[in-house]
Amino acid sequence: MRMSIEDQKRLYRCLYLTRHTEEVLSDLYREKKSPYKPMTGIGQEAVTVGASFCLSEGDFVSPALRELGAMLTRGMSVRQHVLDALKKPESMSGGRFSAHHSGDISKGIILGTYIVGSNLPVALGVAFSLKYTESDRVVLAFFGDGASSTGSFHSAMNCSSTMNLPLVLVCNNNAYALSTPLRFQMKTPDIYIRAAGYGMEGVCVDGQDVCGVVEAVDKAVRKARAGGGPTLIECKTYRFRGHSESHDFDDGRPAEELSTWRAKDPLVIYRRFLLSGKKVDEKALRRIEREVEREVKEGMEYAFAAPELSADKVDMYTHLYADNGGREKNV
Amino acid sequence: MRMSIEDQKRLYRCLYLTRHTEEVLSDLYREKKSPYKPMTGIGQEAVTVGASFCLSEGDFVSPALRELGAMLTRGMSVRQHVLDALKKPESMSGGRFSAHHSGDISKGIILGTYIVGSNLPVALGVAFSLKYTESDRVVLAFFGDGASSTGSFHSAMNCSSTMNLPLVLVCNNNAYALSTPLRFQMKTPDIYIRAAGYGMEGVCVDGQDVCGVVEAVDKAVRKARAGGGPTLIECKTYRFRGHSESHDFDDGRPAEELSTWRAKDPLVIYRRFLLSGKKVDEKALRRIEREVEREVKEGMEYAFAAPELSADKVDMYTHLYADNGGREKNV
Amino acid sequence: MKTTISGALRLALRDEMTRDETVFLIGEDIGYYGGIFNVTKGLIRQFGERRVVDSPLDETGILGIGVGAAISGLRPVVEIMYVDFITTCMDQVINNAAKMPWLSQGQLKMPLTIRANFGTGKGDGPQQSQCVEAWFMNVPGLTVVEPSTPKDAYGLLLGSIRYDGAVLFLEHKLLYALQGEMEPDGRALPLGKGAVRQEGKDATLVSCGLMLHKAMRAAQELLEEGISLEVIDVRTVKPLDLELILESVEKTGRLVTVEENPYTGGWGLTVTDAVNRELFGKLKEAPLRIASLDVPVPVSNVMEEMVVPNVERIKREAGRLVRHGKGRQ
Amino acid sequence: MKTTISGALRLALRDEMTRDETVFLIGEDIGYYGGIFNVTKGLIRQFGERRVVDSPLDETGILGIGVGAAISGLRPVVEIMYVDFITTCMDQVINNAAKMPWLSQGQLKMPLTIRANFGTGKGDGPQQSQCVEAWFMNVPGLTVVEPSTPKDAYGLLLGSIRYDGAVLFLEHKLLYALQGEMEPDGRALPLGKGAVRQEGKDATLVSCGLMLHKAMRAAQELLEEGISLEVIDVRTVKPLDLELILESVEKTGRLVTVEENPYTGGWGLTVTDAVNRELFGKLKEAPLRIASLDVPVPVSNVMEEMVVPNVERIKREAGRLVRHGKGRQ
Ligand SMILES: Cc1ncc(C[n+]2csc(CCOP(=O)(O)OP(=O)(O)O)c2C)c(N)n1
Ligand SMILES: Cc1ncc(C[n+]2csc(CCOP(=O)(O)OP(=O)(O)O)c2C)c(N)n1
Ligand SMILES: [Mg+2]
Ligand SMILES: [Mg+2]
Repeated sequence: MRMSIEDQKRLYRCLYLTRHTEEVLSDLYREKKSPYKPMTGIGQEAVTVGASFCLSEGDFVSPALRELGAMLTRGMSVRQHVLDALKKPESMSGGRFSAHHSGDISKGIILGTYIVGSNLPVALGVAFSLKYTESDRVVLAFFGDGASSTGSFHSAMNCSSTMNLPLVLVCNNNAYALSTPLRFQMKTPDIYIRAAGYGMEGVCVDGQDVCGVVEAVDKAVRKARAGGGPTLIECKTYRFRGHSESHDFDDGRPAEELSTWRAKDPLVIYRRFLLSGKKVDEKALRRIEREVEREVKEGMEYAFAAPELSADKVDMYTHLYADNGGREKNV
Repeated sequence: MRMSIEDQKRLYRCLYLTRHTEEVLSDLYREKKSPYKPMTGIGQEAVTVGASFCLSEGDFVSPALRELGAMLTRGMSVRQHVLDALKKPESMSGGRFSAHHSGDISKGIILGTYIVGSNLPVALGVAFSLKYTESDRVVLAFFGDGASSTGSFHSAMNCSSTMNLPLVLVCNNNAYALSTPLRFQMKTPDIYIRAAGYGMEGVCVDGQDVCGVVEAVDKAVRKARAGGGPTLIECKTYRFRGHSESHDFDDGRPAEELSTWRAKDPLVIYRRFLLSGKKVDEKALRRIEREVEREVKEGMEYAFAAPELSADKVDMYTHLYADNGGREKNV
Repeated sequence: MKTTISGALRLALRDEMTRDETVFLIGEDIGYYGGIFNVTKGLIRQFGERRVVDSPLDETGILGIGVGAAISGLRPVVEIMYVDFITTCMDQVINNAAKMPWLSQGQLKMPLTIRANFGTGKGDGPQQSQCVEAWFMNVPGLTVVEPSTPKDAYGLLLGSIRYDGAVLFLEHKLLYALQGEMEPDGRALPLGKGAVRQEGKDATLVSCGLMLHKAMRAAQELLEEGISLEVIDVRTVKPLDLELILESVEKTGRLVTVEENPYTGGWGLTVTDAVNRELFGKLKEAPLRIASLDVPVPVSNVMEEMVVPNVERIKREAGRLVRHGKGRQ
Repeated sequence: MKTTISGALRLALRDEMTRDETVFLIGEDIGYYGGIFNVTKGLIRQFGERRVVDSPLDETGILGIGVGAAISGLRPVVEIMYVDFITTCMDQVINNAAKMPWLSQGQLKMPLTIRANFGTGKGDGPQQSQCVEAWFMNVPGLTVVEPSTPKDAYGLLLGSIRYDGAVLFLEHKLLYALQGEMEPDGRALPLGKGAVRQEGKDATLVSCGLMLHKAMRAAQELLEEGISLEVIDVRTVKPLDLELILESVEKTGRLVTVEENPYTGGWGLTVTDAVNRELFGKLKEAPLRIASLDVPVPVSNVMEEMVVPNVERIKREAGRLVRHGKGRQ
């Protein structure tokens, strides 16, 4: 993908928006000012944001569990995310579902699931729809190294390859599933090598380098759009925080490991890259950051001030059944 | 494996025993003289028998759905198989379970399941036990090309490789899952190539050549025994009959395909090989065949004559719960 | 016209696929082979590989495609060959198909029909003969349908495909060949409505599927002995048409449920519970449940016959309930 | 000594692993991390990686290892992190673990314990808060255990590990921190036996797990209003100790079941059915079921609180049943 300066700034904006939103929400949680416990993708933004950045209007993204970056990049507002996080009546699900797995199909964001890996067969099905309707749209599905052990992953790989569906599978291999290091999860630390077994192309990129991620995903997206079928892209990355904000930062991870990776902060790397190109200066980036900070602040303010769910206004049964005809009881 | 002449004759015996038993049972079914509807492995005996032949006392085998050859090679008697087939009170399960999936743990045959692929995680668990108890025994698990699409296959591959378990996974890729040809099942027709993605060794052999099967499986068994972990062995083969004896021979398969493969009859091939070695002559093979035919005949006679299940003698509840204490009702 | 249940199902699929381009079929061996019980026979010739998809042997993949396609504008009819195999994709059924519309406040629709054959009678044993409705009774969001006649099979399948929520559509394998009158008129039957199959006054028999036919036979034979049973076919096991049942039991004063799944935890419990609660003090006898024994389905036909309720047993127990009270002794 | 339920579970695992070399643990994050609710904390230091196995994120693999190890001489205790995830390995549970001993006429034993946390109260929403006992009521061969005190947690876990069949051992996530007296004396409690937690004469409350504690509180508060409730903790949801329950209801004449799963299809049905059948004509009121609303578990605490029975609701409905009949209106 040839990115214009505007594109590059927009990409930086998405990265910073994601980082800043998650940091603010985490701080609030740690300071006990917010009940919302984030499971952040801090450290992994180049993957989440970079990959989503390659999509166009009408495409779909299927987030795994720490893909706020994908949601924001696809146009979900910070306000909406915080409304979801705070389980407000204005949230996407009206208090029914978690912000981590929130979806908005009008923006091409497919509702997620707590069940690790289980979003992949669903993404597969959306990709099936796209081929069925002869659309040139694509689906981008995220999953972690942990998810690669599930049967759901296997299904999505094999069916999408066999049926030649427009699906791009992006693995953020952050070296851990909760506390479990790769050595307990798989024999080799590489996941992209699984692709060959399904007759699929497998690609491995540095997940801290957003340019590399964009390049690889963009290529796969184009291929899928052109009817070339699915691609598996593994991004080597790392989460800088604990599994969730209520977990310790390390969860038993070696301190050196963490510090080595922290030195590869995707935002710092991209920022440096932009500045080195001389087309964007420090001031411009500061301006973006200031703007983002304002947007986040406003989103937070709105969402925190928004009315809480009150028991007397809860609508418990609508949409449980399509017609809902008298099924409140003994359904 | 260096096979003595005796071994070779024993191997031929197993092959012929399997073939003959299945043919007789199929004929009886088609002539409506037997209620048992076989799902034969006719055409695939080199895989089923050859692989099982590599095991020693104390090893385990986990059959898929058409692995009579494995059961017989492991020492299950024809008589027992026909008792199982006819659901007699003397059957292994006393009428509870099918002969296709019958097990006898005393002979290292693990009870199977109707659920395709589902025997693989169980075999994985038995292999886990063997490593846990520091045994040098191994587990050989069979599955078909169809089963390779299941999450169960993925689990067995990934866990056995990660945990370095003594498991040998033998795929009889007979090009069809029921009626479904490989092109609807997977992108590439090869399954052994999946192994690399799990950091496992993958091997592909001609499944009509029992010597090649034995060589490959024997090597994998030795490796597993020595603590070298699992191997995936794909055997290219073909079933000469329909999915079951109530299905048409072809199930829509192209006639030329069938005849090409029929020309590669594993028994004919091995017979020819034995004779060409000059150490075994036609007479010796005829003697084996005669013996086998007698054994099969006796087994059939015994089993057909054995008493039928009668309702008043059925023991419905034992072993459903370990102690069975008063749980006949409302359990 | 006269046709079988499998014929009626095929007509429903054909008619709805003709009418609605978004309807497609996916499953194992449903295309060129025509499905293990021939329900989809010939449809691939008519509609092509795009709309009749032979899938890999992977129920999770099949269900995933169903769920994903349903939320993105199609109306998938997925086939699980034998319902027992649904155990390999339960996550998609329970956690996604049943919940996504509710979780998204209706932003996502789930016009997904999961067809599967089920049931005893073929000697297929414990992993290919199960009767599983009861596993899903406690899963809000799912609808479970079970036709017992060609006419219902046609109308309920249309109703299921047109319904915007997830439906588990269960077809008893012994009923596929059952003949009956029906008109392929493109009319759907509403889900959740039972039907009185026979009027009577001494007791109400509530059943569905194959058991419904056994119950009918028992009722006919008991009639000759002077016992008049009202027989209700629930048609939809979840949600049950409790209104219809209560009305009937209010009249007859006695209830017998006849189900094919094991006794403990069977769906009949939902019926007896409602009846006991709503008609407390008005019942002539304690409701009686007739169900399979609490064991897996044995492969032996001798044993299977002992496990599953048969006409004799229904007759004996229902007859005893009316004559002497206390059906089971 | 005084300890929590999670402490008691840990003691049971420690004691049984010490006593019996064939007992091992496998699950996600149970080793170095100590389990999502710390139940296995420290055990890997004591017993090593051989006996406390951190598995890949793959419930099918975990269960497969459990089933395979159980039939080949070991006594696996496998952990499914949240019971909701059991939907991804239901085939192993239903078709293999529950059936293999019966299918093999006892040649194979299944000393398999499947531990999992479950339940509402943490705001974890519809795929991480489910209460799933009812899905398994209709699966012959399985045993489902649910402790509500540290003493029971210890004894029942020992009982489950020593039992030669498959046990689904469900631990309510809100109860892990519950304190109580217990002695790690190596004594197992028998499965299938309930306990009277409080004697009373006006009605029998039947419950388990977290709901048992709510039922107890409601009973205590009602006592001050002059209503005396007998409270039974079933401890094993399958099989239910119907004998104990019937005995109690025979005395009190009224029954209330309190369960956490959705109303329709809940396990309480098995209790009301048995009581209605066995005590027909002897009951003062129709049995009353109190359960969660028939919706998935919402993530919002406001909504969750509305969905799940609370002390207030139990008090109100049980009180009304005793005072005026007809608990639910
Ligand atoms: C099927 C299933 N098993 C276990 C869990 C519990 N769990 C939630 S997140 C997680 C780790 C996921 O690891 P990975 O896929 O690598 O994603 P990451 O958290 O590293 O982004 C686990 C074990 C779950 N939600 N679903
Ligand atoms: C999970 C599951 N899905 C579908 C079936 C129905 N079925 C039984 S055998 C079979 C084909 C199996 O193909 P393969 O694994 O290649 O074995 P083969 O019959 O060729 O030996 C199918 C689809 C099943 N038993 N289990
Ligand atoms: Mg990870
Ligand atoms: Mg095959």
